[in-house]
Amino acid sequence: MTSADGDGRANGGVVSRLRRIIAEGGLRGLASLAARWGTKWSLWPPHLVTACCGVEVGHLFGPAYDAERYGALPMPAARHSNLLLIEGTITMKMAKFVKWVYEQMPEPKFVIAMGACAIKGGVFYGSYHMVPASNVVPVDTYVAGCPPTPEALLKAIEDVQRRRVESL
Amino acid sequence: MVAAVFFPGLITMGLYLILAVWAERKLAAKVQWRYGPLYVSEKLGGVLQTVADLLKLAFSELVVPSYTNRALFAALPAVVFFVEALPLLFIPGGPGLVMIPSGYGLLYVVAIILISTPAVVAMAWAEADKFTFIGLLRELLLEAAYEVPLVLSLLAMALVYGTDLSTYAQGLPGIAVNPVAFFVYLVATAMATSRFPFEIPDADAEIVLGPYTEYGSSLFLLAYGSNYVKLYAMALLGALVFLGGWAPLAGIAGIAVYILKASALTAFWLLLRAVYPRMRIDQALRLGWRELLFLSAAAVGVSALWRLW
Amino acid sequence: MRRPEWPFYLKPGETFFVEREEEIAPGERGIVLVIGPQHPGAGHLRLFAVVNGDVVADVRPDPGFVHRGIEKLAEKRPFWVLGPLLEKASIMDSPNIMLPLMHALEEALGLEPPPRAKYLRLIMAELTRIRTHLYDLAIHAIFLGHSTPFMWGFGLGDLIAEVEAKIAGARTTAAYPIPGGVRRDLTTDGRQALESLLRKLEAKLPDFYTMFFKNPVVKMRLEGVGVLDAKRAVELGAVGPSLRGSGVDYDVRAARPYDAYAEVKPEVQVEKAGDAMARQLVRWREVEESIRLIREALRSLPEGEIVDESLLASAPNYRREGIAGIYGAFVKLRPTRGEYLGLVEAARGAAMVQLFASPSPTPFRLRFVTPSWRNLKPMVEAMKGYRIADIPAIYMSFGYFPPEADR
Amino acid sequence: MVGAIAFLVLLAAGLALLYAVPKLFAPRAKTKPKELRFEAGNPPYGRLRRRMVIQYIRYVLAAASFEALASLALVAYSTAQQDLVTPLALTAVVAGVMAAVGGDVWSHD
Repeated sequence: MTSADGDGRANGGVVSRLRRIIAEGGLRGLASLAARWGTKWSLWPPHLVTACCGVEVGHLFGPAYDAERYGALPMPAARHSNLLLIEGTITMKMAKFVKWVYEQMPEPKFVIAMGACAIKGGVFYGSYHMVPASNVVPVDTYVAGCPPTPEALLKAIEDVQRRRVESL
Repeated sequence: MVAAVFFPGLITMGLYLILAVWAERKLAAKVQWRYGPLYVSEKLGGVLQTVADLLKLAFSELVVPSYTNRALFAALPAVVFFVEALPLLFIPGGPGLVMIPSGYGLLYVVAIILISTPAVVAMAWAEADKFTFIGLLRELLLEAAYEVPLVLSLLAMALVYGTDLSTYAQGLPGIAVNPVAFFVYLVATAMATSRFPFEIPDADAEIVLGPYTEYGSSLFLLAYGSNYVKLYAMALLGALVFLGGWAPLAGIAGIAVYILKASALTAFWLLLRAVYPRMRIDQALRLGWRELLFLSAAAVGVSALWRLW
Repeated sequence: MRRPEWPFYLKPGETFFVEREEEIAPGERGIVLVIGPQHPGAGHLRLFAVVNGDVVADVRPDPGFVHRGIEKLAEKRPFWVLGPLLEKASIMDSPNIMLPLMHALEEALGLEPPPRAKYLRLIMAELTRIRTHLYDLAIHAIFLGHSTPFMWGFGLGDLIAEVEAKIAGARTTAAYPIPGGVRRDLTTDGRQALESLLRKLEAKLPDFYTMFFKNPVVKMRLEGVGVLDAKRAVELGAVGPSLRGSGVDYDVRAARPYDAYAEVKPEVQVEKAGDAMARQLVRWREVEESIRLIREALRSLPEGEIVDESLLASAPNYRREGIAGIYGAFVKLRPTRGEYLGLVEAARGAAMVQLFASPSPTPFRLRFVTPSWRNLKPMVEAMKGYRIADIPAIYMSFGYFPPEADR
Repeated sequence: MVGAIAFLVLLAAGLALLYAVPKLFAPRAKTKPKELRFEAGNPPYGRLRRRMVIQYIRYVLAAASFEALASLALVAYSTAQQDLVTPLALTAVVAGVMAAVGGDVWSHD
């Protein structure tokens, strides 16, 4: 199922793995394990729609793709969320608020930049009123596409789970 | 001691919090052609989702903004949680299984339910932002809408059974005696715990999350969890007063029956989310002071007739 | 990890177009609610709402969060790539929102789509009209806190998206119409998928109707809210369902038929009440009407080519290269100097493109008027005098979509 | 009574633990926006004026007076076991007053 379980089996079961973690890192190691597991299955994006990719984000949480299976749940405010989904183009005017919302989110936090526009500009390359996402916030995962399909977004969420959260 | 630790006390309360949030998401998902939380524990249908959310929130940064009264800001969610859990002191979980046995248990429970709203209001006041202020007002106004019908529906039951909660499991269940009071209790509790047509104080499309807007990390856990603690207390109270509590069994089996009845009530309140949008505050107020008020007055009348007959 | 410095947030005051609250709300009464851009009930529009208690006294919109300069960018791009640029205004409605550009370009280039292409355009336009209406209804539902129609709307929208992918090649941004025709033919496969989609929609839509329009709480929330009478709606320049919801019988498809609408005639849906419920009912009836239109168009779909004969003649490799061959032919074409107009009924209302063409591949100037932009002012006017809770209810009853408005 | 005290102490301990966990284990990065109030992604705009919603004040007044009556009915009944008159009379007062003035209360929205 998950790589954590795979490792657990390889090292002789969850119990011995837990024992090893406590022996190595003590309480702090255990806490970090719990935090990583919890964060992995509970990535909550705040409601920050930056452009038209928001349409596919709607489909991502709709019945066909249902990102809630992975524990992702759209949240209204920044204070209780930890995954910033940049939904497409960031305009100059929006960049201030993307930055602001990112700064408001509590640690640890992750960023998925979605769509060709957020990567480099996409079809709007050369426009006077936009910036790539990496100039505004540190991006963890990019998703290509215009707009990316919901499958690609699910993949990106899995990528954040595996690559970023588990290496915290 | 059993009552304090096991049922209706801490362990059952904790399990209820975890399972109710999960069930709410799963039930809504079922109606909405989805799975809901799944992959966190695929074989168990994602039942660990709430645990993951809890750990995530508890291990994320605790932000206490400096523009407000930091001590109050941080302390009030716990106070709200604590106050919402107090009715459990007087609700029996079975014959003799009660933390504070009292002949006036119902009165205490009603009093605590009515004083818990000011705690939420204080919490929203301490946050001091525009959306929480509106959420605070809505919480206050909604309390104004539900409290008189709620008290009257419980008065109707008290007229039949008295105020000692442990006597409610004997004889006919309250729903057979006074279905009107049961209906009023269902609606008033949906208002009190902000279940769906009355999820007005924390309406996310209008005022972000109302009283919970500013809270992150474990403060959000406490603030949001307090709602479900209240739901737990109200479900237990409703199952006891209207559905006969642990009757017809006793002992462990009685507890199981009681929990089943409370879960059925909870499932009803949770399913409202999938069926109704939220009302406007003026509509809820009018509902509370018109239809609900006269229904609850009628319920008192029904009980009086029952007594006289 | 690299933490790039972005200087904007150091000067927070500069994010407001009205610096001081007192300029909007004179005196001591009320508070100014800033709704958006990170607000679950506003999307990427910012509203400065002056609330007097629970009543909205004044609303000032602050659009432009999604302004990407489509019109300016169009001046630097050759005409054959303008379609994908303009469709980003409203991606779930892409065939509709591109059509005015195609009409203007066809006039400038002297092309005429063959009958089959006209019918295919109609089919795709109506299909995405259904999808956009379902999108608006779904978002409206979630703005009222009703998550079930939201999910159902997006679930049905997904079915449509998959059929779009089958017919046109992409879920949302297929850029289906091209100057002088359409990009892909409707195969037997696509036709079967379309027919089974329509059957599925007809089976599921009544559930949606029961859940949303027959729901007593939805009725309480929407009836009598955000009322615009016909005169006011016309004055403020409302278009599309927002206009027809106020009782004005105007639909570009009927008033100025384009493509195949002259043969497959739509019935204009009008509601008298002018409130949020009326606007959504118009949307709902248009969904049903669109299903009928698609059925009718499928029944009378003519055989033949899907791009203009003259294009085919100048692209001898078309049979082998497919649509890429046509693009090779575009390179040789030059528009006639002049001013051209395209006007169509997109899902949210009349969309217009005014093209100032010069004999170079890039347009001299392009003006793009989108329905959401036209609906912004009526929306804001409709909000005044209602409750805070009605702001999202009125907002989405106009189907306001910021990327479409800001272009 | 022991049970009650145990319940309260354990509950308080659990709640305290929830404060301790983020204090001890959570990462911390203080930024300026975190210190300011939430304003839908904006920097704080204008002042927070705490004005009561005057439109619905009548309901608050009704609740303040009638809640006392309803609760009084409950208390009166519980202290005098067989007395049906007081609770019924008080309920009748609540319902009667609302029936008399209700039309006026409900119509002003």
